[in-house]
Amino acid sequence: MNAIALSCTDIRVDFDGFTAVDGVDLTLRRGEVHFLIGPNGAGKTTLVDAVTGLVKYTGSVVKDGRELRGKKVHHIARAGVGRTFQTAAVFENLTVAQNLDIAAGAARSPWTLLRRRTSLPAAVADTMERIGLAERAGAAAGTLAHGQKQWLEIGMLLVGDADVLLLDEPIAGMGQAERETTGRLLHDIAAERAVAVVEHDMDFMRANASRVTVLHGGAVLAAGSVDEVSADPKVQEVYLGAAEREEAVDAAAA
Amino acid sequence: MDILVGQLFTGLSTGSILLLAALGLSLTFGQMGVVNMAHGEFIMAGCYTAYVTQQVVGGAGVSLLIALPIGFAVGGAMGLILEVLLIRRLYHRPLDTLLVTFGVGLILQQVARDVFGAPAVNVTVPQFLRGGVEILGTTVPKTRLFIMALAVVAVAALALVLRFTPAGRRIRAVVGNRDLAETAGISSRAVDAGTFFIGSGLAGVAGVALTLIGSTSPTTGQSYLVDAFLVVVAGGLGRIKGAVVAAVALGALQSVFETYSTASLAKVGVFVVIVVFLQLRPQGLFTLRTRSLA
Amino acid sequence: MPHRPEHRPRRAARAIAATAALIVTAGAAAACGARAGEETDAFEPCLDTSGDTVKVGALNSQSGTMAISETTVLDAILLAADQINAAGGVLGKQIEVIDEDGASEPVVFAEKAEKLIREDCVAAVFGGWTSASRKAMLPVFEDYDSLLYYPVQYEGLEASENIFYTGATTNQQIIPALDYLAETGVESLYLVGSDYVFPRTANAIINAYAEAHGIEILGEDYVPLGSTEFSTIVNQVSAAGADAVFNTLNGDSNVAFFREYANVGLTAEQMPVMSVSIAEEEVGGIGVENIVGQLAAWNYYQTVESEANAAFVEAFKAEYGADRVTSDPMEAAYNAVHLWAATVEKAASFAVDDVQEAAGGVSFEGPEGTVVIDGENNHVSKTARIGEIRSDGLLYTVWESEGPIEPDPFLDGYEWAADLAVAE
Amino acid sequence: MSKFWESRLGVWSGFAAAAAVLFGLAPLLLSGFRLGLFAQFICYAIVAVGIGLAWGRGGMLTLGQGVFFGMGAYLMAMHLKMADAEFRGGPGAVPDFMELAGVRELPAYWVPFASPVFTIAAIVLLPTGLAVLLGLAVFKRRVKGAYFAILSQALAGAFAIFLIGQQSLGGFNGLSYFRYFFGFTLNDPVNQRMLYFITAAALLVVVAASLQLRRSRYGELLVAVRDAEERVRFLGYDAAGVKVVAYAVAALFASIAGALFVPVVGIISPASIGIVPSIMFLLGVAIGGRGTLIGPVVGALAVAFAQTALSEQFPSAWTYAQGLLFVCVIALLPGGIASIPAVAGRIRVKHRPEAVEATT
Repeated sequence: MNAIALSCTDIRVDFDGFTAVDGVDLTLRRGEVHFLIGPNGAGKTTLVDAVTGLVKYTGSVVKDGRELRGKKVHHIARAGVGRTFQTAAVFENLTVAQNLDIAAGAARSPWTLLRRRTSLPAAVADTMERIGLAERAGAAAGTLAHGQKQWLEIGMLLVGDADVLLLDEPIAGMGQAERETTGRLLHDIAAERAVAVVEHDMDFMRANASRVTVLHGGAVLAAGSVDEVSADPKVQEVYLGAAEREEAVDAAAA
Repeated sequence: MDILVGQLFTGLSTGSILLLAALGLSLTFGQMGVVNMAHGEFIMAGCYTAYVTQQVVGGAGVSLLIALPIGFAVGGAMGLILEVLLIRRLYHRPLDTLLVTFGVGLILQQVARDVFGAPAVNVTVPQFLRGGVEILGTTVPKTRLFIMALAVVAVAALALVLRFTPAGRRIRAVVGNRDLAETAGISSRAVDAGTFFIGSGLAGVAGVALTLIGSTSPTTGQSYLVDAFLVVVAGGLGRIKGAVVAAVALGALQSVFETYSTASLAKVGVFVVIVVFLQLRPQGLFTLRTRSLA
Repeated sequence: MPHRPEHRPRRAARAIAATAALIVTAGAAAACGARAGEETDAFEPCLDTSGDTVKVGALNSQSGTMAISETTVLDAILLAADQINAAGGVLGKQIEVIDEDGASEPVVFAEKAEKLIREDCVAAVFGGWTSASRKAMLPVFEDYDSLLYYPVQYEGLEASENIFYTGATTNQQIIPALDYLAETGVESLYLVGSDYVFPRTANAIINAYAEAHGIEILGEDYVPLGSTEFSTIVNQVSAAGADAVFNTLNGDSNVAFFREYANVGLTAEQMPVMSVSIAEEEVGGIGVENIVGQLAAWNYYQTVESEANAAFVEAFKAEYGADRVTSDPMEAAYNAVHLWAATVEKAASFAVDDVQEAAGGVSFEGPEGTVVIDGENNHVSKTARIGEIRSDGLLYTVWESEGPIEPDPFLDGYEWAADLAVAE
Repeated sequence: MSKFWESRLGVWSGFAAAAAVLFGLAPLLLSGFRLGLFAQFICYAIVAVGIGLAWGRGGMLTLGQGVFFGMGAYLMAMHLKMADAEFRGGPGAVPDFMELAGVRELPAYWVPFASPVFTIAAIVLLPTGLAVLLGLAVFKRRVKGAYFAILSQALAGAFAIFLIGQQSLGGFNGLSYFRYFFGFTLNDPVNQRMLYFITAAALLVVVAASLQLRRSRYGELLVAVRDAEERVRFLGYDAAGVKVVAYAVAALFASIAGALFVPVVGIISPASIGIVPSIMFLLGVAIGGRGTLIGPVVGALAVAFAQTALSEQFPSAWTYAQGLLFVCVIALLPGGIASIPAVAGRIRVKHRPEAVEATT
């Protein structure tokens, strides 16, 4: 078994009487790509919001022996928990290099901040290679293709030394080739980190998951390996049914 | 006891004026996120509507009653024009909307100055609103009672429209989730224009009512604007309930401060209270919970 | 911005160093001005009297909140200048009025005053309304040794050699009003005012007067300028039950105050209100029925019965329309232009020093009665009048002082005013 | 073109050109009166540089810069009044306006302003400190956007009302009638020119400081916070802290401008710092180009100049012009004058294919 990077116990999020996350336990381990799946409203993103300090919750999140509950967003981030958003949140008016440089510098002193960047930190250059954007270093992030933005956002977490990565639908809107690249990237970075992925795409999940947790109605429906979860009749009933309904909604929206 | 009742009524009447001025804003700012700095000038337009109506119609009582719907129409029409010509193009730039509408307000003030002249004009208060009524030992001016009643009617009407008419349901749908409403076949453009019409119309009504209290000059509306915005901010975005509670609370607060110090210091005091309050509840009294990040 | 991971020198730091160097050089080049206490070179007035016209300035707010009041003053100034020109001008020269907009902002008043003096080279400037605008202009007129004629009643406590004050000071308006109230048996007062300098000073004087004359002050309230929310204050006034209210509210606030006052059932018989800044124009806005019987203290009303006033009102209406009314500050501005012309004629010179020298004792038969410049303090003697608002919306004199009252801006002639304290 | 101005040579030549205009051309061409006016305009430009940083780069629409401008101005004015009183009546003398109002005893909080060092320290520290406190209170609670704008505006209103009520600060009239500036007679033309040089130098320093901030890593971070505040927070930065710095720097600039405004113009009163003057500070910034370094300076100078020139000719037209400028520039040209070349380029590109379509 791999080393535990983050353990969540009995997470509960309440919005004015509506319980969005209802007593979820979750353990993320280094070296694993851990998928969180479930129908819309299952509480996946809310769970990520809770862990990263965006919404209040009860329960406990422990990383490296430190309790994270009650800490501010930026303190949790500095503790090494990084996240991405459903719509890639990069700084569109800054270049790729600037985006990464900012992500690398949360620990910089005020004095360093007030001076100009005289050279590019090595970590930034390495990460650009890793996410395949070295050639676009000087381009404004706003001009990147959709998938490239997602990679950049992941790169920003890498360069910031996050060792627990929570990725919210990283392949939304990507083509097949891009998905495969992203999948390889996930395994590459998971080598020394714990990666959690919120995703709808079943094929992508099957191809890349080391471990899966299925959420439904704010609670854990099933957890285990891809095969174990796929074989679970509760999952088949709830999840596939919901997925069909969602597809119907998607079709209506389009 | 008398003092307390007097306090209660001054608080309520100050609050009802604030509420009338803020109600339209709670719709346009609260529900649409548009900071309309020309809202004060729509109020001013309502004041002049009352004045012109009285000049034309004559009888103070009749003209006041006629002026209320006309004021609504005038304010609403100005809001509609503003929305279609400018604000529609700026929905994704709320701060720019603020500055643009401030410019519109400047222009409207100068137009009023050029049309009606710089000196303040006066609307005669109808006979049936002159004098006061004895309530629990204090004399409450009838004009104040009228404004309180008007505020209640305006809030009730707005609530009913939003809740029970198809147009109101569309407005709430668009506020709740713009994209979803669009997919459900609601034209958010038409709804935005409609919302703005109603919100600005309410400013016109407020203007008509204000002529009962003071005189009308090109800068009349400006003096109510900041207070009205504070009411919406303190009440919480998108909540008419919040605007009502905040308006009455701020009115009472102002009145209490005024009793124990001067009106000037009371204004400063109210501001300090609001800033401290926002420390405790940054989203205002009542909030619409959403999960969105923006 | 293209990214170039190269070493860059700290340019901005060098730019700062360069700027610092510039300051030092600039400082060194310029640092030879007069120190405190040293004589500075006097400003050379650029007034040109060689032609057949003489320039004067009119500095009033033509835009902003004060435009309402101040444009009427400009009208009166232009009327007076026209009359003087029609009668042959001053020292044979036609007056050319250069009008500037003070924009209701003290800073703009100071700026435009400097422009009128230094660029337009005017012989004198007429205008200003708020004390803030006068205080802003005062150093300009002193520094460039020029003349300002200020036509509005004000709070006193000032006497600049470069300003002629043709409106009332406190002993020509507030003290007569208090005398009148005391005469009619008022033993307690409630003070209501806008929050600025005139009401604060007026109320300080009233407090001192009250103490010396056994009048009780039951309350003192201030509202922000332009405020229209009076329910709390009127409630307090009503509860206090004073014999009279002394009102130093400004402009639009009066409308809201008197409406509220009448609506809670207070009347002139029960609790009269003495106002010091209500003119005919406001009466219309308040609604006559709300204010009938109330009192106002001024030096001039349109209804003053005198030949000079009849002529003034007629000329004004002929020029600007029959529906216009004349007011105290307009009359004071009208007087100011005539007083300046008379002083210049007496001095036989437009030079500031000569005008200052000749000013004492110069008189003019104004609409309010004879006004005479006091050479000691540059104010004028004025007749005080208490007016009552009648149902036709006009003010009628119910009491007037026996002849003009000598100006006493520092209230030196009143023992009880020796220790006047305005600030709390 | 733009690359040149970013290069070392460009920056140096830019500063050299500005210095040549400010220190050489302007004093040579302008009369004493116009030079004084120009110094006044420069004060507005200094405020504009700060707003450009907070609003243009940081996205904080501060509608309350009048508060900090006013603080700097009143602090300086208090010192000048104290120095004046001391010169006339010896140490501990009461300033003239208080004496007239019947105040015999100097209020305790005035006493330290007899010291020039204390005054300068106060001008630098007090507004900056207030901005830090307010900024922490507001930004930590994630009050932003329109909320922040409205609060800052209400702050300006409340501050003006508060000052009007303070008779020991001159009340509604404010403070005026200053004779000496750090021992120099203010009505001496030579000293007035000196004062102009100091003001112009302050502008250059402020622009240089702003340039350094913009080009530093902090400057990039500030833009990042403006565009995606949550993202920055999730990268481990205290986004509120980042905003507070820019807000405080803008406050400091406004305070410096206010402190210079007082000896240059000779008066400070609540009328110069309330809600409307505070919004007017923004007009020049918007016109010049809020996101650029020089745009706010040029815009503020142009607006002040236009106001003086136009209002001499047509007083009421100026109000229309102001209103229209707000509407047109912000609605149609949000990048201000500085963005005209870029916009023109885009229009040319956009129009070509349409033209082709029209002819076929």
